[in-house]
Amino acid sequence: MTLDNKLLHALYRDMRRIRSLEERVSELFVRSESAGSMLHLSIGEEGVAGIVRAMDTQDSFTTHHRGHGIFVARGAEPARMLAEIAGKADGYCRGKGGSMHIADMGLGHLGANAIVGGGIAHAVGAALAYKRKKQPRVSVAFFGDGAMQQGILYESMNLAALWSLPVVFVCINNQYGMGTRIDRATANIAFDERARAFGLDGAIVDGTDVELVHETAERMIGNARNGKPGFLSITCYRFYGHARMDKSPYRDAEEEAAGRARDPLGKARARLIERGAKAAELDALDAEVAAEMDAALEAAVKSALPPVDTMFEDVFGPDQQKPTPLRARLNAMLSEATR
Amino acid sequence: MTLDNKLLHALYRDMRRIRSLEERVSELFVRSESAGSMLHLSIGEEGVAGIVRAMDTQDSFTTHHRGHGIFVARGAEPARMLAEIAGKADGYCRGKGGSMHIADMGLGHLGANAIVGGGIAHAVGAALAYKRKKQPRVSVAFFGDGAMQQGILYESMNLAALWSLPVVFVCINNQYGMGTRIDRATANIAFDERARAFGLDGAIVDGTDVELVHETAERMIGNARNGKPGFLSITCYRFYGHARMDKSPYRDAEEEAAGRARDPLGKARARLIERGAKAAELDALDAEVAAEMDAALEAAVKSALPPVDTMFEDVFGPDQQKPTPLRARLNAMLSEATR
Amino acid sequence: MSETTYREALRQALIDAMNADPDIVVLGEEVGLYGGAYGVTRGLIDQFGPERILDTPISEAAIVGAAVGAAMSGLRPVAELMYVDFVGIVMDQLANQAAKIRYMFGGQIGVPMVLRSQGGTGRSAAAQHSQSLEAWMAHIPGLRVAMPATVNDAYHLLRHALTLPDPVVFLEHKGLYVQKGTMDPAKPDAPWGKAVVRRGGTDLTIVTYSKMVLESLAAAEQLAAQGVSAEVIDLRTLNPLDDETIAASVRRTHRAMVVTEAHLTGGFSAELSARIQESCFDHLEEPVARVAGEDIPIPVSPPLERGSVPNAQLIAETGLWLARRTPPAWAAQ
Amino acid sequence: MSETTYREALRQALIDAMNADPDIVVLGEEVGLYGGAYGVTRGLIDQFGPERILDTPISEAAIVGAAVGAAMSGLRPVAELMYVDFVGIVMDQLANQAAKIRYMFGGQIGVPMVLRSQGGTGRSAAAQHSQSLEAWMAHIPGLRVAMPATVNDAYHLLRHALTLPDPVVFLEHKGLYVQKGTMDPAKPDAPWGKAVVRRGGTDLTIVTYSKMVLESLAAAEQLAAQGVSAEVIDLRTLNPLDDETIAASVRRTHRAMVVTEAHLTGGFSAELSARIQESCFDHLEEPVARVAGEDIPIPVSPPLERGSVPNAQLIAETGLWLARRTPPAWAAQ
Ligand SMILES: Cc1ncc(C[n+]2csc(CCOP(=O)(O)OP(=O)(O)O)c2C)c(N)n1
Ligand SMILES: Cc1ncc(C[n+]2csc(CCOP(=O)(O)OP(=O)(O)O)c2C)c(N)n1
Ligand SMILES: [Mg+2]
Ligand SMILES: [Mg+2]
Repeated sequence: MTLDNKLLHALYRDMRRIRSLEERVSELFVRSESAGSMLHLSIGEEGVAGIVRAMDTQDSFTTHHRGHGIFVARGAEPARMLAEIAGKADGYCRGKGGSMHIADMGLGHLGANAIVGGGIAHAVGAALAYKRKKQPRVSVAFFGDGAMQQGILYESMNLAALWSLPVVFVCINNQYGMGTRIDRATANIAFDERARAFGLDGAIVDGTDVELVHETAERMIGNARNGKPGFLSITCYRFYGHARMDKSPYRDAEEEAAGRARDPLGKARARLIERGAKAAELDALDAEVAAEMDAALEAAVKSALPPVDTMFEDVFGPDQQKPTPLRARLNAMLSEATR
Repeated sequence: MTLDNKLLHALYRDMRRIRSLEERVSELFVRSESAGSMLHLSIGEEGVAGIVRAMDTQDSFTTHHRGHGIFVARGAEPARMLAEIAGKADGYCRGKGGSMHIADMGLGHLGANAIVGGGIAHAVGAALAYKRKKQPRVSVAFFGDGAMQQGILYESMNLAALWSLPVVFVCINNQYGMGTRIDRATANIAFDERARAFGLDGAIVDGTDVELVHETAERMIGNARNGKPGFLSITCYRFYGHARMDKSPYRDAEEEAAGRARDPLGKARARLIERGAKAAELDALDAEVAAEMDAALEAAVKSALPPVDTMFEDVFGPDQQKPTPLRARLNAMLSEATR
Repeated sequence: MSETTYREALRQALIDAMNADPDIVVLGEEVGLYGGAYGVTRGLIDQFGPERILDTPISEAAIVGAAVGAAMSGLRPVAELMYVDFVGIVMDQLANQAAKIRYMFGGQIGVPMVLRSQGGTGRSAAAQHSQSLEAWMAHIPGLRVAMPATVNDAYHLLRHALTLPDPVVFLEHKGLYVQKGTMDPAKPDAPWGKAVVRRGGTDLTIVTYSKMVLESLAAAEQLAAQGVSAEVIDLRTLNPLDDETIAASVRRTHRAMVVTEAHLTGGFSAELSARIQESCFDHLEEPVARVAGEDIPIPVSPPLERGSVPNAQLIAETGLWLARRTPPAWAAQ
Repeated sequence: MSETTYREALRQALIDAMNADPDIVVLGEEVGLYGGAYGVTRGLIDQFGPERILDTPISEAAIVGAAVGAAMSGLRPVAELMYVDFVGIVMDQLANQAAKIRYMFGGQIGVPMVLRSQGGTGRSAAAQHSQSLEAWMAHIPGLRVAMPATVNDAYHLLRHALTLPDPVVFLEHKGLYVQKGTMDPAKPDAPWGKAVVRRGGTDLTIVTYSKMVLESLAAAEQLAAQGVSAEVIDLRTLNPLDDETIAASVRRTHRAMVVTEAHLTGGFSAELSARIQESCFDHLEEPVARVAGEDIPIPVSPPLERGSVPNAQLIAETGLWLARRTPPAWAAQ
């Protein structure tokens, strides 16, 4: 395989793993094994793999509530992800955070966030730390188009440009914030203009062309490493509803059909075949990924729920005073023994 | 007098009244008659008069903490302003708000605000009301360059552009936010680019040229009235310290001298004389204004302090349940009479 | 008079209020086309049009700020904050602006607006989508705070809030939307600001609000079976707060328990406990007990989430103990 | 050991901490060139340079958000919020992010940062620059809250806060900066989390913190002159909260008063009152009295501003009454 075939092949694999994982997340819900229904699938946004592969291992990132795909591309263990989404003890966060709060310091995942725009400034702060410690690291803030209307994004861009921080702001523009199409949320969707107005590099690329995404991200992450922060928006389409319960009644079938036709995975596959890859070999890859994800799903389902008393752990650091459980308070007040 | 001489003459008078009032605010403090020392003088920013004269009587506005000048230009009664700044009963807010919270619904002053950026969205909301009620009114949000780094400004601009609201955002760029010169607060001071990126008209003009300010403001307010909101930044210089206690040690004498040379009032006076006005007649005007402001100052000093019990009024609307004073609570608990 | 749900009662209140007052507008994220994240505004955009039902971008600070300005300019906005957990983004506009404008401006003008939001646990929505933050708002002079527990209150408290001259924070509970009950548009359970005794009792007074009213009533049922007669008071509004009804009850029962879903420390349960001992000190047989949420962020895992907030059983166990019948299994020996 | 001011003690704590820990950085508005709105960071930029003392734009949400991210990445940021009144802009970053990250992420990482701010009345700074909002922070699990009253505590509590693995909200009082006192860098008044009895007494316990400690001590002096021996407890930190010291005292004096500058309703005074009656019910001769700020926004006019918060005279009058000596002139007849 030529070098860029190798790359595209790797990216295809990443994207397939994302979609395959998200399908299992959906299944987890259908089997009522998920912790709640606030599950946001990144199907249609697999192009993020191009950005993640452009990051170095020591780089870090924060994500929004729709961050499963990004973390899968980064190398997450599907079983631990699904266990967390199921609220199990084996999950990345011991079942305390769930789908919207997956994090893993080992892989530089500074955390998914359930507050739109909530994690953006954290990446800026991480970049500040890298600069201060003279580490050649970059932090990437991933967020959706909805966060483009949150003020903290502009405060963060301004700080990044003012301080020349190694940070890249990545907007995953899937055209929707819940039921609101982007053109109903803003008068000017040329988001790159905003970034430039704040002194950043800015670019908008087709998020379904994972090679283009990768190439642009490599340039921007490289510039960021040299103190020139940037903003990248990748244009894609949210294939399904906002969360597991949403059937998207606010958009029509034609639009959805057209949107789903803009498929990063399909496009990559077609390209690989054009470049001589065999359909059979790709099918084999898909099957292998499916088997991996099926195993992860079963492992998550089998994983135990956390003991209820663990809820009092992790509020404060180790060896710090813990919160007093309510029953202990009532005992101190009402029990003849302790009163 | 030719028409534009008439206009410039009127603007000169407005600007003289602003400066003259601010000098009395300073005197109020020196005589320790002011309520506190958080007094922000708009000397050097008198060019705002050009914007205020471009507003119609039914238009409204909000200001930042440095709003005295704007309100004077709008036709405020100096005695009531100074009384408020002194925390007196005759003040615009009965001595409850003070310098940073002067408001007057009669003149469309929706309020000064002590939170940087705090009043900007209020103007957007007023504009929303005018549009909904089909009233041909415009609301103007005045704020300082420091507010250009507050996220709520961009959320507000986005709403205004998205909904085509009759609002104009006015940045009084006096180069400083307390001790921070604007180039230490942002990487790109071309603020008009930000406005355009959010879908607004944007302009930056020399704030010391009051005629230019007026002409630009007239155009923008006119466009806003027709549903095309805008952003106008007027460039000027903060002649004195941030508040009454600040001696500006963070900037050098040369810079200050150069900044104070950029005097909107002096420039207007020179222009009037060029155009044939007599120095004597302008001196007479100045003296008349000085006398007016001296009288206002004495009136404010003579005005009574509000009775302490008025502090329990105005928390909620008339005929609504009032807060219970602490002494009444203690009485209910401890007095044999009521217990 | 009709059987309906808490959600529908809220929806009907908005419809009736908007028909009665043309100055009412609704603005917030997903309130229009989507019909509201929890369906409260479903269909309103078809009925009242996009000029009165405004879908907004995800800009909470500007949404509330714009509502404040609109309220000062002749409209009566109902701003919807999708989750009360997001109030941290708007506390400046709420507590420094909406709440203080009338006062700072010497009474010249008020800010007649309603901020609707919802809170509470029950959906495994995790730490940033499950909180009960009423204590923040109830601490700020100038804000009214309503927290309906019943279908009829959902209707009447919202209708009344939409007639007040001041800002009202109207907090719903995500676990109550599907709750069924009777709504009588002609007859509120009580006037605004008055608490309602949802169940009479003689041995113990339980003071609560919002969803914990249901848990407390279920607990009172269990207590009755064990010979303890518990009175359950639903506050309905935290501001105004009906001290009289609480004091009158505790002076009869001589025992008081306060129940909230919110974290115990610094929660409104503390204010209620403090006021009860202030007004009823000579009448109390036992200290005022607080049964409240644990002092921990809300965990996502269902058993942990459930364990972090009070339920009928815990309330009943505590009540039985407070009434000096059997101590619970978890009592220290 | 030296005589200095509260402001200088805070400044010295920052200097000593920064010399001891190279990962500490200070960021905020005017903390560098200007030296801090209240002078606490004066000269630090010359000593530590602009890499460690960062002047920021007026972007509170991003400042705190960046501090959170930096704290997760190896730094120990001290973010300064010029007035606690602005916390409404950063409550999301503080309460939903900084406070919950360790928990939501299952203990993987903490957020070792300090948010310094100042509050309180005394400068005619009006409703948006004079508040005491500690109740908001003290209600949130995951946040520590320190409120020093003395010069030595200003130094030691800040030093200790800068060694903790969790976010600490460090609240100063604008009226204390010029306060003089003795600072002994070698000797804290007590360990972190322990309250200090500032004055011993036998008839009455006054529980308070921050500037109200001074007013309470002055009141205790007046009370002594009238034969009432008041014990004054300075909490120093609201989280951790030292219940033991409070309970031990009240069990001796049988009378308790809680004093705060913050508004009474929903203030931390409620939590203290509730806990005292929970732990000392059988020992109380009188209900726990709260002397707190009025439930009104802070007015700018000096006499009104003064009248809106407690002072030594009001505390003494209430203490005298609570001790069942003479009722005050304003007592209902
Ligand atoms: C501050 C805040 N406001 C609102 C919400 C509710 N909410 C969750 S996701 C979402 C839409 C976000 O859209 P976008 O940023 O485009 O992300 P996407 O869901 O499309 O991936 C909204 C409004 C939230 N979680 N946080
Ligand atoms: C939200 C907020 N942050 C900080 C402050 C403190 N502060 C008051 S004025 C000011 C500088 C504002 O600069 P600018 O907006 O340029 O207005 P100017 O004072 O120059 O007129 C600051 C930081 C505040 N009042 N509100
Ligand atoms: Mg989107
Ligand atoms: Mg300025």
